[in-house]
Amino acid sequence: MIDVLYFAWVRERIGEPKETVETSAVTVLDLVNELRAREERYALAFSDLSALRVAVDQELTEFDAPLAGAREVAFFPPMTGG
Amino acid sequence: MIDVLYFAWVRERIGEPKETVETSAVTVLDLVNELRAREERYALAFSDLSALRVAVDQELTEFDAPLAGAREVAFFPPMTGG
Amino acid sequence: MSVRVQSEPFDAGAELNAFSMGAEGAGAVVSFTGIVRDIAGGLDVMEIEHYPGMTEKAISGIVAQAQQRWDLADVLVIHRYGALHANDQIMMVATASRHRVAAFEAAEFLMDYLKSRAPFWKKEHTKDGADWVDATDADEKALDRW
Amino acid sequence: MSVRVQSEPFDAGAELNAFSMGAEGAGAVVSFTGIVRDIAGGLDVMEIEHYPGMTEKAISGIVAQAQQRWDLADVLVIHRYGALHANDQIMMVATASRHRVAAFEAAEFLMDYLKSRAPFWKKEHTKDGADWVDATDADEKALDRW
Repeated sequence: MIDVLYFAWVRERIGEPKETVETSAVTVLDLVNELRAREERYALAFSDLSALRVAVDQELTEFDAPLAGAREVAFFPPMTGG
Repeated sequence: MIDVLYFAWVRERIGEPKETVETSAVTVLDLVNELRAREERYALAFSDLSALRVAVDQELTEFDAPLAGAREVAFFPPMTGG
Repeated sequence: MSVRVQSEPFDAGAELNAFSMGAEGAGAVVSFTGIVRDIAGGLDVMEIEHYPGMTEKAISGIVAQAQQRWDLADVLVIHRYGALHANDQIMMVATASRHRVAAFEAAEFLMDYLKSRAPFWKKEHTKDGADWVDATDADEKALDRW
Repeated sequence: MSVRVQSEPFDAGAELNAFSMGAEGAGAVVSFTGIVRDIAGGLDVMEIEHYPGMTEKAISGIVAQAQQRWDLADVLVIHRYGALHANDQIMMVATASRHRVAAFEAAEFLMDYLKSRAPFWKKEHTKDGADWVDATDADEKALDRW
């Protein structure tokens, strides 16, 4: 069980800000592939990973990062703060 | 006739902030040499020109600058503003 | 160090004065204020989304990096989220140091990292619709110099 | 452009707010405040001498150079002279531009030039006597990057 969060246009494409997912994914990429296989809106949101950023437990990381022990994964576009 | 101004430690060594000088000096350096020849306090203040800066008519310039038409020459150490 | 993420406006001048008063031994205080621009014309709302929980953590991490690199008496970061309008102040950064170079460099470092490493996203609403602001290559490249 | 040379104190926060309000179309405002430091300990008075008449002219010339190099919505320079004490604010610079890089660079340029090209001289008075502050090689070298 892991909380998956979406922000900005990723949130809009998925259609919700947060969901809890039952998964045995080993890496972030495994989780992405599971989500992609679910429904068209996921496939669309995750169609170009180079346009996405990921945080595991609120730390920026890469798509090959392990998910072992993680409670929260967030997907979002490149940040535009400041 | 030209106004000669002194600032900071140059003023203190000369002993006055301003004087009017009768001179036919062609360049700033000519004027400096005339002043040096006057009295010990001038020779002392102008002993090391690399430690001094000069402005002619309120514009920073070099010691070889011409004095033709100038009304005001100022001598001072390197600035320490900010 | 003081990091605030808030929807309310802030008074940059009052913040600057309080920050300067508190930064003991500093000879140099630098501030940066970011203001909403109506670039294309017709900006109705600039919506700023953020990631509650991660935002403060990410900013504090960026500030900690700055404190390791420069000798800073103090650092302040305020960043707003929610609905903003043209000419509203979005955020401010202030740095205090003994020397001006450290204060300037640290403020620029903080801005460069806040731009593309703190979890904020801007959406521009105009009468023609709404668009997420794209991250720029220039902002990403700005990190290379540090 | 606003250049003020004065003996009175100023309120950096109030100045920053007024400056930001007036800088139309700016997305970035950078300020620098210089504060008197008691470096050796025992500073009684920091005396700042200047060259009335030339000072405003020299600062305005430096500001004009900055305006040529960067796209600036506005520039503010305030510099005090006379008798100051530890923790007093000596001077401030503010720049406003559409982009942060221009605002930062212009503020740094102004500071580098004000340090060694505007006719101000500092003298530190302590219980042990009084000494003119020496210009530093670092301040002179700072001009090389522009």
